[in-house]
Amino acid sequence: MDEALARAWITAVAEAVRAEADRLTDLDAAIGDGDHGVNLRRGFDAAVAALDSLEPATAGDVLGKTGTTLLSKVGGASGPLYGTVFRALGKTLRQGGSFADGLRAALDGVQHLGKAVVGDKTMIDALSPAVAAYAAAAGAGEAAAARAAADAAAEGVRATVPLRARKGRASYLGERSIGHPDPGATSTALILDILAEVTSGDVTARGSAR
Amino acid sequence: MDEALARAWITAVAEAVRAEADRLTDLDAAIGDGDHGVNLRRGFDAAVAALDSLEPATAGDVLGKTGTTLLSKVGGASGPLYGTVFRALGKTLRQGGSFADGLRAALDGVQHLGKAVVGDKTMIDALSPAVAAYAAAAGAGEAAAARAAADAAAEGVRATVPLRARKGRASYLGERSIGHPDPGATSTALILDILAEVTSGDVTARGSAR
Amino acid sequence: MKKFINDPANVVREALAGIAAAHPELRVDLEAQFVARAGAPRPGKVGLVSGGGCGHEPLHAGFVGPGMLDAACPGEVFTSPVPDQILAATRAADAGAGVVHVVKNYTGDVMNFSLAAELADSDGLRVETVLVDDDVAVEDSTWTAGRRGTGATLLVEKIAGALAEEGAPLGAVAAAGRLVNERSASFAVALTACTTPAAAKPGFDLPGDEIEVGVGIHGEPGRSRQKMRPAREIAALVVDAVQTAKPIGPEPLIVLVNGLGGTPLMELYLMFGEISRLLGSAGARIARSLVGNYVTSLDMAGMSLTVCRADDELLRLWDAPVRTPALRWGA
Amino acid sequence: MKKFINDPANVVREALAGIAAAHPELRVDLEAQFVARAGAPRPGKVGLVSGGGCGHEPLHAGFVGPGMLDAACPGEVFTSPVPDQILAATRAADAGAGVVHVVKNYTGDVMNFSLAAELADSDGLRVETVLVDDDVAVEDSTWTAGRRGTGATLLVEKIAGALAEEGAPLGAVAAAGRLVNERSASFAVALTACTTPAAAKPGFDLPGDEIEVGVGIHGEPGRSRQKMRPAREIAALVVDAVQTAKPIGPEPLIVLVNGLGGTPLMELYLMFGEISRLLGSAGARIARSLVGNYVTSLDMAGMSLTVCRADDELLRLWDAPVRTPALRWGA
Ligand SMILES: Nc1ncnc2c1ncn2[C@@H]1O[C@H](COP(=O)(O)OP(=O)(O)O)[C@@H](O)[C@H]1O
Ligand SMILES: Nc1ncnc2c1ncn2[C@@H]1O[C@H](COP(=O)(O)OP(=O)(O)O)[C@@H](O)[C@H]1O
Ligand SMILES: [Mg+2]
Ligand SMILES: [Mg+2]
Ligand SMILES: [Mg+2]
Ligand SMILES: [Mg+2]
Repeated sequence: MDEALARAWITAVAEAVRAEADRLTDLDAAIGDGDHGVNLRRGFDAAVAALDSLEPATAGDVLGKTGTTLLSKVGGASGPLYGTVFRALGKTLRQGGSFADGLRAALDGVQHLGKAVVGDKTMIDALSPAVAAYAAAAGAGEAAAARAAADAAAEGVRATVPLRARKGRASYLGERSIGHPDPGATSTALILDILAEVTSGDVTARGSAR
Repeated sequence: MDEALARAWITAVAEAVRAEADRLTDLDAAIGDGDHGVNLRRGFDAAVAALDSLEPATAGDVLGKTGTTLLSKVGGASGPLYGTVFRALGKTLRQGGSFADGLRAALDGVQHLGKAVVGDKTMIDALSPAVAAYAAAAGAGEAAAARAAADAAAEGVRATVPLRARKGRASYLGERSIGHPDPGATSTALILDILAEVTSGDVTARGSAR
Repeated sequence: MKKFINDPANVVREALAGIAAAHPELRVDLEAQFVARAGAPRPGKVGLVSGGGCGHEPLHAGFVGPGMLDAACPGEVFTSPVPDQILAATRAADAGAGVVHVVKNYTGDVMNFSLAAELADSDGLRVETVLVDDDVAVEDSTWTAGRRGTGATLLVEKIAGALAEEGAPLGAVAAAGRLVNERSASFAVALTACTTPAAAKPGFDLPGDEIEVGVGIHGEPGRSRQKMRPAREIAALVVDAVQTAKPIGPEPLIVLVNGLGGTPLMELYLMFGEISRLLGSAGARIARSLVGNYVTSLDMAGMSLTVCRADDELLRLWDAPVRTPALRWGA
Repeated sequence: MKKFINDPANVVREALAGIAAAHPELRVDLEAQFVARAGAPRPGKVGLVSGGGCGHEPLHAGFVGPGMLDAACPGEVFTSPVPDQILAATRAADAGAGVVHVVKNYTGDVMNFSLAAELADSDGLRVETVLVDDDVAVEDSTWTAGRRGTGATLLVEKIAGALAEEGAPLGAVAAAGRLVNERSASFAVALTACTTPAAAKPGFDLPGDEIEVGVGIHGEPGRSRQKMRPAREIAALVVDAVQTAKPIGPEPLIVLVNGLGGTPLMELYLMFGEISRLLGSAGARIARSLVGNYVTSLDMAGMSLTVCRADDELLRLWDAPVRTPALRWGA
């Protein structure tokens, strides 16, 4: 991933989150406190603003800056968690690791922080299979790997529907959390879907659509 | 008016107020605070209970007791006003005056207390013409006079509709009080209508319907 | 309607039982239906009694205690208390120096309190009445019922209460109360109607994009219905109404931004921010302020602004110690 | 949605501006977004910092002042504050004796506060964390996020605050906070959903004859939906839930009957009456009580019960002087 792609990704995510904020918020209203879309919109808008003033830099810098911005602007559960994801990606790339390594570090970081495992009905249910799928498809190139990750994440979201939540606010609902997709898993799938789009070349289309 | 008729009147009023409480309350919600029916129901139920424990007595005693009970149980504007009406009736009858005299004293008492005149959109708009009609028809007998009073009161209620209130809570609405009948005028007409019914002999029917 | 009640007919009595259980420092007479300070009144102190319909809590029972009321008599919801009840509260508050009645200007309240005052008078008890009529949404005229008593009631009770606590005589306590009322103006806006337990449905229907402007505290509709608008415009509207009715000069102000019951404190503070900015840029000086739900209208979402043009003495009395369930400082 | 706001994105900042205008005794940092006592912290005093999403007012900013919090950091509505903000508040509260973080047990709050504590630690600042998780509507388990922090937060902040004010060391202040939390249990019932400014519509649909039982303070649905019922039955339900989870013995109790924002005080007092009757007939002894809107959920109609099994020392600390916008006695 180069700087341009990293910037394109974050910019396109901000746009997608803006477009999908209401849906994410509604999902969170059903089994949480109804702010997930608002939280992410605030965070990614701030990240785009922060990148605007970032001097020419590496992809690692771009993603790292995104992580620290999310951490300092989002709050709630998703702020530290997505902050960790992007900081881990940034740090790995800056240290010369691959994007697959970065994703692995992101997953480790989120699990270290949130203590959730697959099946707890959290973003882990999307992130974990996505990380594995990316690694498995890495040989086929960035675009194919990203598409595989996005598809695995989407599948992971669907798998959260019948689950009873054990982590996050949805866990307070007990049985009543069953039958709804997890908002954080949904946003993870969205972010990876955007990654697949931008790596496959749709980046300019999206970028100029702003 | 004898004791039996006085008792029958109050008993039948309590019943009618219970039946009409929601309507009176709705009228009051439109231009006041939505408690007129509740207030009168509380008051007349208490009056009936007070009469139950009243030793054999005169009509004046019955109406006087009703007045003091309303005064001590209703509160709001209608408590003192209707308390005054029935105390004045009771006092006049006890002092040997006629029912027409009693009504005149009631009107004076209410106007002394509330300072309202005809056209202010209050119970005065029903009571004042009713008192005049009763006096004018007094020669035709109790039943005819009561019917004349009730009809005049009903006409007075209709006349309140286009008025802009100058007294009571409805005055706070200014122009917006126009187009609604006054709740207190409505209850005055109801009370007099019941009087016409009981004096015309429907008393036993009503009494036994309890 | 969903409310934490058992039977609409018993709401007031049962709420009083709760007040009794929660406040051992108060004496609640469930029979005569009044709330007084526990213990006998301090000999020679002027008594301060207020009352009115329930549904405005913490007003009035929440303001009983040292530095404020001696007794409060709550009527049924939105219905003034009855004369017997007011008389009982007056007796409980009397310590030989007379009693001041703080009465909000509503036909029912005025009549019931004046009947009670007559009864007290025949008992040889001196009563002075302070009429509160601060709501400038209502046109004032000798031909009408006049202006309503709303938010300024709190200020009157606090300041007259402080003076009474200091041992001032009956006339002086009443005069201070009247002065506060004269110097005060209030204006309220509602975002929703309220629901009384007895009526069991909202007092009026209000479309989702409209507000009632110039409402009172009894769930009645206001002077006009207007389009919903941003907080800063509503703030301008209420400040303007208050300022037009009683122009604000260089006096130090006591400002109350009051919630009508259903509005979160967060919004009240936001409104106070807007209002203080507006008053400030008009050259006014806010010397004291209070933000919260004090003079409410059941579950109505809305707010009222009360501005009192004070002076050093009124500020001193405002600052004096007060120890009641709902207002407490310096003691 | 009708609210006294300008733009949902600015609600918190504008409400903070209002708090700043209303409370000169507080220092409001609009940039770093925290509220602290005015003036430098008293040298050697342990600092007490809390925070959490907005929408629970007066919690937390309303509890900043002598005898309670040194600083509060409000996040966006129902969203925990961010680490930088918590760190700034922690610095403002530090007087060299360390700082206690009072954190309600939500994933977001726990993570953001712990990141802030790490940052503080690298600054050489000692931080102890008291986790509040009193809501017994949620099953407790090491496999889940555990119980939520709700009404007991007020008790923890009051009692730990009193101890800090007396000059107790960091460990003791934190231990007192943890003890209060351990001894406390809460349970809440909602009659309506609440509406966040950003969502602009109620968080859930609730039919006119149903209630949500076992709700938290973030507008989330509860553990179950049940039929509406009289106050005395709802009282029995919440008392039962609290008693089952943490049996009540002969200890003196501190009881908080708390409104969730949209419920009139009259109903809260009525509920307190019912609850004190139930607890009394179960042989429990209410030593102290508090009734009002303290830990709210925006405009939600509903109430929560918090029971803390205290002892003489906790009662002494509860009674100690406190002087904050929303809680004030003895000072
Ligand atoms: N312990 C956890 N581990 C991983 N993800 C979590 C955890 N707790 C919550 N989440 C994720 O965070 C999402 C909620 O984010 P958001 O609504 O922004 O925060 P909050 O719950 O603080 O309001 C959930 O849908 C879930 O995917
Ligand atoms: N000054 C007055 N003179 C005569 N009648 C009045 C006056 N003020 C109010 N009323 C009557 O009282 C009625 C309202 O009674 P009610 O609703 O029971 O009392 P409240 O207004 O205190 O709630 C009005 O409809 C009106 O007829
Ligand atoms: Mg959320
Ligand atoms: Mg009425
Ligand atoms: Mg009334
Ligand atoms: Mg949240």
